[in-house]
Amino acid sequence: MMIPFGHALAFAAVLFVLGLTCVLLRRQILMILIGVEIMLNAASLVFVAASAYWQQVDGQIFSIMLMAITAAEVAVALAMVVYLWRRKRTLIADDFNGMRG
Amino acid sequence: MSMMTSLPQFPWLSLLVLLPLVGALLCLLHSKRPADCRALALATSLAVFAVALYLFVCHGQSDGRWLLYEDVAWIERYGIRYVLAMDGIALLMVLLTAFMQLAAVLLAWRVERHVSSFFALLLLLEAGLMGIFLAYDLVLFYLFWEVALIPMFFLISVWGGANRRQAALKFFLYTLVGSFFMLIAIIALYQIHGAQSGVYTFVIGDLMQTQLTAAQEGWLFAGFMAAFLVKSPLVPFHTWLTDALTEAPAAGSLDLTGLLLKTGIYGLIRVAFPLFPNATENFLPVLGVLALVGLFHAAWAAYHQDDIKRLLAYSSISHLGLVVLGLAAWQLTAWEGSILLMVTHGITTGALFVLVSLIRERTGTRSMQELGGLWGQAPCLAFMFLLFSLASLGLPGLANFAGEILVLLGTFQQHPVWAVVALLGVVFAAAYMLRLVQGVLWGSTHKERVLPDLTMREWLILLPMAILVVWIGIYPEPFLAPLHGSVANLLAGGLP
Amino acid sequence: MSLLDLLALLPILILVFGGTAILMAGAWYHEPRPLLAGGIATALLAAVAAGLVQPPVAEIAGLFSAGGYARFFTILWALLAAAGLMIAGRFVVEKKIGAGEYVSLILYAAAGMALLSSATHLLGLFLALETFTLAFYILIASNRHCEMAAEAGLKYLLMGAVATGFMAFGIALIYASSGTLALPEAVVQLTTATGELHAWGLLGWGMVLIAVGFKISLAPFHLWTADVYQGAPAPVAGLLATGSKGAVVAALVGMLAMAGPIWHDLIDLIWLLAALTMLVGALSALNQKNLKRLLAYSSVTHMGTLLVGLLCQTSEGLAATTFYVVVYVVASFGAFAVIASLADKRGEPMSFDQWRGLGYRHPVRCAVLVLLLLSLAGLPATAGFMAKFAIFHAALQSGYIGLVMIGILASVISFAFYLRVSMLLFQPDESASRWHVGTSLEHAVLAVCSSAVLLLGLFPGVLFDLIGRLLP
Amino acid sequence: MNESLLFLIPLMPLFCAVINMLFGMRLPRLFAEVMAVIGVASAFVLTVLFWGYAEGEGTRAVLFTWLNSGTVDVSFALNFDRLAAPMTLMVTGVATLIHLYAVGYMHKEDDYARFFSLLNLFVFAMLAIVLADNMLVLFLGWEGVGLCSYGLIGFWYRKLENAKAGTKAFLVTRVGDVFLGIALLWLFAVTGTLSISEINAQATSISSGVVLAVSLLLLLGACGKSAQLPLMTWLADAMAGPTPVSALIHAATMVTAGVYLLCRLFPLVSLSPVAMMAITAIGALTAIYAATCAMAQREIKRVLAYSTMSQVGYMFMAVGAGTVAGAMFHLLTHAFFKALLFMTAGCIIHLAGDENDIFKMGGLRRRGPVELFWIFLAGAVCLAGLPLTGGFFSKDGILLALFTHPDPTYKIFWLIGVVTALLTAFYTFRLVYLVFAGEYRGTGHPHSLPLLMRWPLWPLALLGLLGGLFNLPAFVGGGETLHHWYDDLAGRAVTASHEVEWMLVGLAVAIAALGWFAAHRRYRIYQAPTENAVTRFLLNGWYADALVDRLFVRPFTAMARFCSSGCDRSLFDGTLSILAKMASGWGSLLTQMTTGRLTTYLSTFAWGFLILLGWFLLKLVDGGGH
Repeated sequence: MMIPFGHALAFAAVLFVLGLTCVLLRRQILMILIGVEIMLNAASLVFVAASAYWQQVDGQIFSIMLMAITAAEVAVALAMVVYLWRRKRTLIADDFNGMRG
Repeated sequence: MSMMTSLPQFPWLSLLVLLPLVGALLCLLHSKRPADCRALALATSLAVFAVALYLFVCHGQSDGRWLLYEDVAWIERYGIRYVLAMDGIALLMVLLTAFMQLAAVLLAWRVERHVSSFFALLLLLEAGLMGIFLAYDLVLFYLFWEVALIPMFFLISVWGGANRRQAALKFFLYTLVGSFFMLIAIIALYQIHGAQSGVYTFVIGDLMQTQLTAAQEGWLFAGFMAAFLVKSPLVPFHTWLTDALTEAPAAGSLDLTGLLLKTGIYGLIRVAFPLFPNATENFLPVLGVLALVGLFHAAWAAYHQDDIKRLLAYSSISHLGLVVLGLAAWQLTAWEGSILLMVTHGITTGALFVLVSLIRERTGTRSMQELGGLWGQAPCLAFMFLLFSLASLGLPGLANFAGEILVLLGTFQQHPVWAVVALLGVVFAAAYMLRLVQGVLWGSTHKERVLPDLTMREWLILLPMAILVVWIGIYPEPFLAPLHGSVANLLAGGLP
Repeated sequence: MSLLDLLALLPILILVFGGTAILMAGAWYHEPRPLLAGGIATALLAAVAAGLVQPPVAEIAGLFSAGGYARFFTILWALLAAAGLMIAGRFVVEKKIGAGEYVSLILYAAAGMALLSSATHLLGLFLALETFTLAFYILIASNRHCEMAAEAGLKYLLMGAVATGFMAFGIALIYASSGTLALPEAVVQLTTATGELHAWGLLGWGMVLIAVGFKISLAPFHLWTADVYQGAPAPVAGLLATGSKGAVVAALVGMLAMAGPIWHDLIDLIWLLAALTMLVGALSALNQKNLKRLLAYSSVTHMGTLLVGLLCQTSEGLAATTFYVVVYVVASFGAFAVIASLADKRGEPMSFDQWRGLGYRHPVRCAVLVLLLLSLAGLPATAGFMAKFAIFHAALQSGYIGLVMIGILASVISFAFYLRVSMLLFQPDESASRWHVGTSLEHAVLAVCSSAVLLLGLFPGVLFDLIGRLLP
Repeated sequence: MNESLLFLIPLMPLFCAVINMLFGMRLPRLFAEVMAVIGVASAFVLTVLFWGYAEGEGTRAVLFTWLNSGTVDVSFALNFDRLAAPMTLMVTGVATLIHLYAVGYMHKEDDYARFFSLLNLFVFAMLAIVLADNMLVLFLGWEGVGLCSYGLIGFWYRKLENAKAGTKAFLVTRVGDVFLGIALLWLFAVTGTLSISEINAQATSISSGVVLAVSLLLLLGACGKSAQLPLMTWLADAMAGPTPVSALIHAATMVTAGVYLLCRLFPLVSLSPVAMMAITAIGALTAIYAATCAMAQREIKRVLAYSTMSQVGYMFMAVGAGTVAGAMFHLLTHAFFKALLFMTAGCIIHLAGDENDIFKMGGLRRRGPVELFWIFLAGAVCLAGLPLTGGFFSKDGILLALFTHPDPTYKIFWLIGVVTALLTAFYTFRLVYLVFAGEYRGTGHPHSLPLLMRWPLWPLALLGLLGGLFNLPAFVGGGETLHHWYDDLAGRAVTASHEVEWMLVGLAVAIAALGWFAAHRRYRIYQAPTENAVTRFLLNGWYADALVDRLFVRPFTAMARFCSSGCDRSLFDGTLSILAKMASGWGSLLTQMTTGRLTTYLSTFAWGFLILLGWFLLKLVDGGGH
């Protein structure tokens, strides 16, 4: 069965907005990162769907690359989370507000 | 123009610009030895003056063509050329610059903080001014126009008075706003001309041939006027000048009033008027009225001042109002008078600023309330002060009168009412100058102060100025002669 | 991917493999200086390679261009990386940063920037962007002794991650609407696409614009800039302010040069962004009391001006933009280099209280800083003027008088804050303390930057001609 | 002889002035004094020697070009003609005597070099006016005398009042100069030349409106220098200067420059009957105004100052009545006797111990040298116009000219002249009585009078008394020498029947006698001065100063304050600082957005996204419309 392209796009859009909402509403660094993951997954979904729609592999390649990038990013991010926790014993994003103005 | 370029000749004009630049660099390199810097600055200024004097002697008469012309391709992508050109007017301004610079260096002799930087900036300023008076490519002109601001900015902001930083910023930003408008106008004119002729160039002489619609011409002209009138300075855009002049160190005030102010008017003569003849014609009545407003406003404001330096700053504005009025009359005699008045105003007001700084050095104050009775304590100083004050208020037989009367004679033939109103300003000038003299020279002497009279160095600064003031007052012919051809040419709207 | 492709990719390969080699070496060999020297040598070698080796192909794997334009920026970023390493020497040694990691990350970042500048494919663009972004995540927080560095790292990381999300989703939408990721086509297709697809595509471009806006800190996505520059060590901040932004702009220039004037639908938006960015950056810098933050906001203004150049879409505009990028990179990096060269055990001089009167303690470097700031401001006779001149010229030619006026307003405000700093440096203050005298490498970098600023100001023709020939 | 040598006449004083200015204080005092006297005396001798040049059409000499631009071509040129020559002779002659007097007067003053160089400079400037060939050289002298007057009034600058009086004199006369300047510009615009003789030659071809306007402007210019209404307020205050200055500048020479100017341009001025009438009216009003003021003054020099004003008014009337010869005649005799009066007044003040107030004098006849009283009296009878004195003949000539003027309106002016003559006689003898009669009322100790202050009085006394011989009217058997000397320059020939002339003489004698009699009645025996509104009104010169203050000075200073504080400080700088504050306000608002909190930063993405979507929808709606 072929899911209509429009549906896939709509679903991905909803997913993206959900991810963005998560990023915006949560204060926890980890939750924000999870939100970003959801946004990236939404993008992946579009790539895959579009790939099917255009009958090309480009989109799928991109989505694989995206996964790799995501993994690298998460690795760095988690290292950062650990480092921050050691320094400050908090993971609330807004607690890191030593610089402003 | 072309026949001048075909002859390879010694680049005198570049020398005028480069000599001070080299001097400035050498000064910076000798920052550990202040005495050397002084000598270096003096030597450089002397050399520049010698060159200027040589050119003046060689080219004392002008038939309106370029006396010297240097033209080298510079930035080819935009058709920007390195064009330096000198006619009689530029010659006079160059001579004035070189002369005032000598005085400024001598005046700055006793600067104690960061001597090398001070002299380097002073020389850089001279280079910038020379460039403004000589450049004949708009981008080059703009470059020098802005470059001259920086040394003045630092002279004010580092060596200035109590309120120096604010004054320096105000000075810089104010003039900057004006010149940005000019930049836009320059670029726009360049594009219009390029689109019309296919030749992209910034050389003023070529741009003069651009065909502009009335609206275009008006807007472009306005852009240039914004720069030149702020610099001139036109009321109500003059408050930067009073602050800057008041706060600047002595040598800075001297250069600012004697030279930097003149660049605005020079810009009108060299750039704005020739490029936009029709807009100029329409604008002249407005310009004349603005000049009169400035003349009176500044004279009135001068009368109210207590700080003698500020008073002189206002007097400068007032005088320049008369200069602009002469230009607005668009008449040969008036123009020659205006240009002569620029020169003489530079010398007289410059000398007054020198004297104010000497008085300040001796008494520690510039307030008229605290001064007075100087005549009894330092008669030579006081005599000089009186002499230049009288010159400044336009006493016949001294320099300013020669310029003023020519302006008035010329203006009256075109616009009698302007001339009559401007003449009333003469009383105003007398009112504030006499108030100044009365506040400084007359009255009872302060016994507790010990005021040494003029030293050798100070004589060296003032005496040449005094001699010039008298000389131009009774025999201005050598300074008028180079102008005849050039002014006639400009008024006719022709290429030199 | 053939051998010829690899030859064309040689500079990048030098950077990447050199970086990896140094990373490996760093694991066993802890003496930082040789590692740094190796890094500098690698970067210079890459620059030389990019300059001398004529690439046999025009395009590498359909992802990256190998044209003169790409090579030009490869050289620039490689040199920038070398300079970044030169001024980082004392930082790495004194803060006991792992030299191997630091050097390799810088080299990776340079590789990423070089790739980004030569991207001809959205995938290449995305990958290159992520490459140096990831490197910067780490570099920014590399100073473990500094609270602010960690905070800056976090801020850049989270913002960057979200921007990546936008970028990815935007590209996905573009792909969905146009069916291609290759660059000119992805744009060209958009004009022919109709109805819903057209809309999705435009939305995609808009989201890419948001991500790009974050990277080059366009208002209103600029808020992180000041915090991150302040927290990041000056050698890193220097690269971040110049390379990471310059590379993105270079990519945009390349994209536009190839795609031609087809961004009509987005023009209003970009116009607004440019105007907003110029003004917000200039106004925000006005009250700053911290030099690094001030430089951050100044970079915001400059990005706005660059956007004006991009908006013109004419070859005049693109050449101007490219010139502007180079000039901005030199001047801005030089300013950070001055900060880095003054840094000592106490850290970097940042707040205005620390800078006050410093001109009398370190006259030469402060004079250089003033010169660089004036170039950033756009004073004639410095390169900054010619850059602004070129942009204004292009913008006027394209009829963007309003933007030019706003640009002038921003310039005036910029002059105000640059001059305030200049005055501050030479304000007599006996309590001004002495900072580090700087190493000869740092001085060399400063000498190069300042002379470049002056030479490009007086003789910009050389660079203009070069750019004119290189623009794709 | 080369006619360029004529330049030696003005240049000798200039040369000596410059020498004194530069080296006066470094060389012995005697040198400065000798220099000063030589400068003037040599000019006098040269004038006598060169007298022949003035005859006929006069002699024009050009030194070098001053200003040359476009149509303007002005040289330093002088014109030694029949009008200039007597004036030159008078100026140099009187100046020589006054210089000698000044050497004695200033013998205790330390700052002598400044004094003498200014005095010499003044003579130069005055000669420039007298000898000027063109309007610009005249203007040079015109301003030059103003400057010297300024410097000398405020000579004792340590007292600020003196300096202020000098400033006032300079400013008020400069107001007049403006009108002269306008006239100059206008004449140049109409005639294309600044040469006085050419202007006079072209006068008939100038349209009558312009002639009227220019003449009125010239009149106002003359008013400034000559202290005529309405620009007369400075002269009384100018008495703050040393007495020789008052004698030379503010009695004999400078204040008559206005009259001379009108005579110089008489061919032009006389073309406009209205202007002539205005000149007469100004002269008449000033004459009677000043005479009334003089009646109530307490300071001896102020009495003389007001009388000078009044007498110059007569000269104006003469010009207005069309008789240049009459005006010049009175100018000359007045110069002699008024200089004499001032110099004697200086002696009197010395004797009274630096006391100026005539009510604190009295009995000075016996306190000083005997001859002093007689000399002063000689001056006084000239001023009062007692018969056979120089003043009598010159004043009578003017009254005759007014009376015989074809326009009946001039009879009114004649009447004013007669009344003024009465007042003049009264206040003159009031002065004589108060100073010399009765007992000494003051407290001052007399200073000794140096010889040099005494003997220059004699020649002047003789000249004053016998001045009538210069232009003795025909009906008393005189040759009207001056009138014939001027010949075509003399203006209207005053002709009247002998009956009328005798009648007028009789009237004049009666009036003088009446004035004397009144003064005799009132002041022969000292009475304390009465203080009432009228005397205060007259003492303060009809409150003219207060009026000027209200009308001009206060609005001027208010405007100055407005321009400086109101406009520049508040409006312009205020606007600027508002702009600056706005910018920095926006700046801090924007930096407040940089809260340092990540959530804020992240939300910008959302905002950006929303804006994007919104713009996008708008675009769609817009696109749907197509």
